[in-house]
Amino acid sequence: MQELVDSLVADGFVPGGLPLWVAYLGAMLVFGGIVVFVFILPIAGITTWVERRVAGRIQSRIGPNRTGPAGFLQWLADGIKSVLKEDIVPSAADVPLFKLAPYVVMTGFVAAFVVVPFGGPLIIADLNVGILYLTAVTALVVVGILMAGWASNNKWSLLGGIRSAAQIVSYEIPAGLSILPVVMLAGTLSMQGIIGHQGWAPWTWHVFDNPFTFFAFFILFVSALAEGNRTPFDLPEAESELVMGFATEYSGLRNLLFFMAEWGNLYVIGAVVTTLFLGGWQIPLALADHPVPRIVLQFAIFFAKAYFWVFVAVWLRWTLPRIRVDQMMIMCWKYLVPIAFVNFMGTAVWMVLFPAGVPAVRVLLSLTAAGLLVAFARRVVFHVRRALLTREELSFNPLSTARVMSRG
Amino acid sequence: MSLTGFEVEIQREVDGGLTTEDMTLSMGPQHPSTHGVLRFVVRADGEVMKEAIPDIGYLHRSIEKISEKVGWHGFMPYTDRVDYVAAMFCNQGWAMAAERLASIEVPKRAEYCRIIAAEFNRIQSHLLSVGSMAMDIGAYTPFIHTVREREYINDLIEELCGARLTFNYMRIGGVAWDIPPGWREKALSFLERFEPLIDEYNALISYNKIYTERLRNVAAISAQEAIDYNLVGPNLRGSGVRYDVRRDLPYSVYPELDFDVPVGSGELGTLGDCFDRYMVRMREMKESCKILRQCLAQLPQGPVIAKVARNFKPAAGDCYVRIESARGDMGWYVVSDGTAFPHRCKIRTGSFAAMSIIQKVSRNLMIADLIAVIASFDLVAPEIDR
Amino acid sequence: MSLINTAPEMALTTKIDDFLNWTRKSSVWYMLFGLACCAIEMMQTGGPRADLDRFGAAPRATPRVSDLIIVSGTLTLKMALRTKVLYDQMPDPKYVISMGSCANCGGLFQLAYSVCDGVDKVIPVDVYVPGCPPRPEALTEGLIKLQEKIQQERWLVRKPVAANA
Amino acid sequence: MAVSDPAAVHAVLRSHFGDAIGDLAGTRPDNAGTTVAPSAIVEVCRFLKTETGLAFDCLSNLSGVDYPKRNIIEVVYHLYSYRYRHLFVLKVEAPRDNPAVSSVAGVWSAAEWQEREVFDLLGVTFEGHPDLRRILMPEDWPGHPLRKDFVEPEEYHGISTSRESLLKT
Repeated sequence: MQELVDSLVADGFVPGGLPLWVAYLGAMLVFGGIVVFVFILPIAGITTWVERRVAGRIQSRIGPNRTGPAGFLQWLADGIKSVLKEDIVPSAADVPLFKLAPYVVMTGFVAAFVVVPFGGPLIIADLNVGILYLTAVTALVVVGILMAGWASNNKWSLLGGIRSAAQIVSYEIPAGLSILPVVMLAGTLSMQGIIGHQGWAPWTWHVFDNPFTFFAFFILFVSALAEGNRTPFDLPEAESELVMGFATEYSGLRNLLFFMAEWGNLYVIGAVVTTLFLGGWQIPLALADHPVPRIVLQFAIFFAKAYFWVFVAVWLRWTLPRIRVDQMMIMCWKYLVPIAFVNFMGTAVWMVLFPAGVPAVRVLLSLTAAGLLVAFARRVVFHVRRALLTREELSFNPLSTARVMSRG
Repeated sequence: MSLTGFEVEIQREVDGGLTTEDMTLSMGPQHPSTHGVLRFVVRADGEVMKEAIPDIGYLHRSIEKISEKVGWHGFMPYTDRVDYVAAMFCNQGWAMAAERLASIEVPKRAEYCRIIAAEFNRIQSHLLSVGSMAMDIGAYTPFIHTVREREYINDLIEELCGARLTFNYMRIGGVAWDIPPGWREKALSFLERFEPLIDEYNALISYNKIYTERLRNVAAISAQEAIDYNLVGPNLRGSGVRYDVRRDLPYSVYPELDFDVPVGSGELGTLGDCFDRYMVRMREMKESCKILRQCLAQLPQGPVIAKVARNFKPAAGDCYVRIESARGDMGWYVVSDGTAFPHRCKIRTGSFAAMSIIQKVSRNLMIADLIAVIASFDLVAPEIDR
Repeated sequence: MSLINTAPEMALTTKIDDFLNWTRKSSVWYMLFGLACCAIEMMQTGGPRADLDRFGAAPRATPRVSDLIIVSGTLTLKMALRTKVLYDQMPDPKYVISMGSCANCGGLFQLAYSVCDGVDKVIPVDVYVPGCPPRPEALTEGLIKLQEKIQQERWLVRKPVAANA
Repeated sequence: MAVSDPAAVHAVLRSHFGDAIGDLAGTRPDNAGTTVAPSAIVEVCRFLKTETGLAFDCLSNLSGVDYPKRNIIEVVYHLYSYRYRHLFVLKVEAPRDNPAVSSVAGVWSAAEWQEREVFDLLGVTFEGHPDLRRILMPEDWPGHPLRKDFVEPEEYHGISTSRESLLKT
């Protein structure tokens, strides 16, 4: 970033006499704007489309398919429509807080992208406290949600806000404790540094470094889901219980901001677990010599890894029921926190005992993971084939409109 | 008996410790989980409810009054709307009441047609109940899957009587249409496919850890309590009372059929908790499949409707017909004064009784539990309000 | 917004209108508002066979984010007052589909003492779907009709929609 | 020893309550029963519930019927015993202009809501009921709709209750 501006100044692109800090600020605004509008908003939007299409498939439906190819532009229609809707502020609401809340949530979510390494050099700022910064700004979301819940002056919203506060604050602890092993292994808090400590090959990833990090990875993912208010932890907006929780009274653009943050957060979750545990954007060096294809490839591999976890989150959402608020707390404090702590201590001990790591354990863990994936894939294939078989059997009724309507 | 964490909190408050202000929430009439238009006034202390007071009548369509205006035959379509999820039973209840008052003998084949239609309807109703239960717990997909299966039963019933939801299939003295040719095979092929699906639902949702944790030990109702509040059907059987009108006050051709009456056993928690009520419905679907197979095999030949006067005037008198609807023992108290119009028709329904017990069982539950309780009772709003 | 209905009619403004209408019609979020029998058919319509989600119509729990309220079933007088409140809580532009005979005119329950004969006595209705209850295909047709109606709206240009459209 | 025959049940009641019990009516098991004096209904019900051999532990149905010609409102109790699987019907006749019957909500909890419904729709006052208020109709609804002489109000909160037929010219 700084280098970019410096080189621009050196090349004379920046008018002389302009203070250097203005150039920096301008560059940041431009680059930030590009990231927000070209990457963050579309990624949140497209995730909604993916979610609806995947949900459709899971539920033997089709999902949106009228807007653009396979309904791809659905998110655009939803977004623009929401922006154009009437903006209602309830008369009993605490107006300034009510109006501010979505932006606080949005700030927390967008600020997280500052340290997300999209690939090779593609990072807005490689802070030396990167992962610490990330946990800090994502926790800002809870302030916004609590504000929304309180300011709406609606009891469902309030309950949702309180649930969210309890949930996010609690799950920060297992999440933090699961990040620590990685930080210890890499010896740095910087996102690029953590990725740099891993290689492209699965057995060099942190997740397979030792048995403790293997579990830490899953705890981090579960805690991240809880912080992102995703099923089975979607209590703050539990539709069947709290109508829409903290967002009940929000309409139009403000509601859109909440939901953009939710879906965008999914990508942040995926990016964080990819960075910390799954080797980030690392690719074999032999693949690409020239910087441009290399960066593209790195971006693609990072995006694919991160988006896989977005898909997993979507898939969990449409499979699992929701847990109750006391069970959620029990799960956090009685199970996740102690296990995460054991992982943390265990990793420390492991590092003392085997400073260079144990290659056999790494390979074994990688193979275990591969085995799990294969077993799972076989199950998926089995179910898909059976579903196709029953679909043929189903068309027994000449009166049935099923075949006509499911076309398209 | 030791108190759980939240009960300790409440006890401390009762003892005069830290006092907090209760929150009064109005849940409904438009709320995603109220299954139509019910309303609960919830008095809650944070997440824990002190009390949930039901408020009903948002779907009171004065069906009982209409029965006095439209005549015996004319009331049949209205009975569909008493319980639109299981309309066949209401048809049957009304037809049986009129037949009993006028001492009409129903042809055997008609009785079988009625049972076949009704049992399909029971599967349909239980499917909706099971699915919406899962939806209320937060799993949306099982609901859509049950809706998918309902569509196939809808197809079958549509071919039988021409309607998808409000069937109006039965007539006083029999049924409107005979079973069409080829229908039997379709019904059997559906059953062939549907029975394994019940196990699949069990695998997908019933024994899901989160799901069972949400349902077990929630709102357990003892058998004594259930009888006192006149719970019926799966709600009563969930509490361990082996009572089924089809078996204990047999009507129609049920005595000729062989089926079990599943009851709750408290397999995962307390007897009579939400999970027991849920599982009873799951198992009843299997029993219905069994009944349907027998009916389809034994279906006799003959007419499907007895000769009934167009201007139907049963003798003066009253009768109380009880049938086992999907929501349990449905009572039809019909008074005739010998004219072409019924004098009074009172429909006693399972949901009404289940609704009245909610205030009692909802004490000290959490708000999320209330949703599970409502869903586990399988409430259908018009059946409560009529 | 002073822009509404003030801009002159030009190719550009009509194009913008068309685009905005396209977004509105492609994303008709309906409120989960099941009243009676028709609510079951509404669920079936959202189910796998008819799948309203294909048209971008997703169910929403709160009136604040809904564009469409499908009045599915008998509206009693006790509920009519609530329905009006719900309708008022929805943000503009908002649409109403009256589903089934009861919501259209009282239907079978015109004889009843406690039933409001038609939802149009309480809130304005855009599309009436006949049937008791309407089949999922009928409700889908109703939604498509509503989409056609939305597509003809003019927001920037003051030009009345042709009466026969 | 179960007393399942309606005639036998009636005889037991007669021997206990004497004149408060009317004649045995009804021929089938589902409508065989007797009338009871309004003042005695709670004792009769409690007796039927607790007496060994009768054990009517369930109030299956409680309904009201308006008989304008006889100028009475009849409250009908359909009792059922889960223990012995037998039924019995009790009927209480109350004057039409000011119907009042003692509440059996203390005997069976199921009666509480059913009595509220009868109060709401037919205007029978149940004395001793813990919470007697309207249940189905709104609080401000005029009259009791299931009475035969009920007249539908012209409008409710500004919503007219009739609709012009399009078929009329």
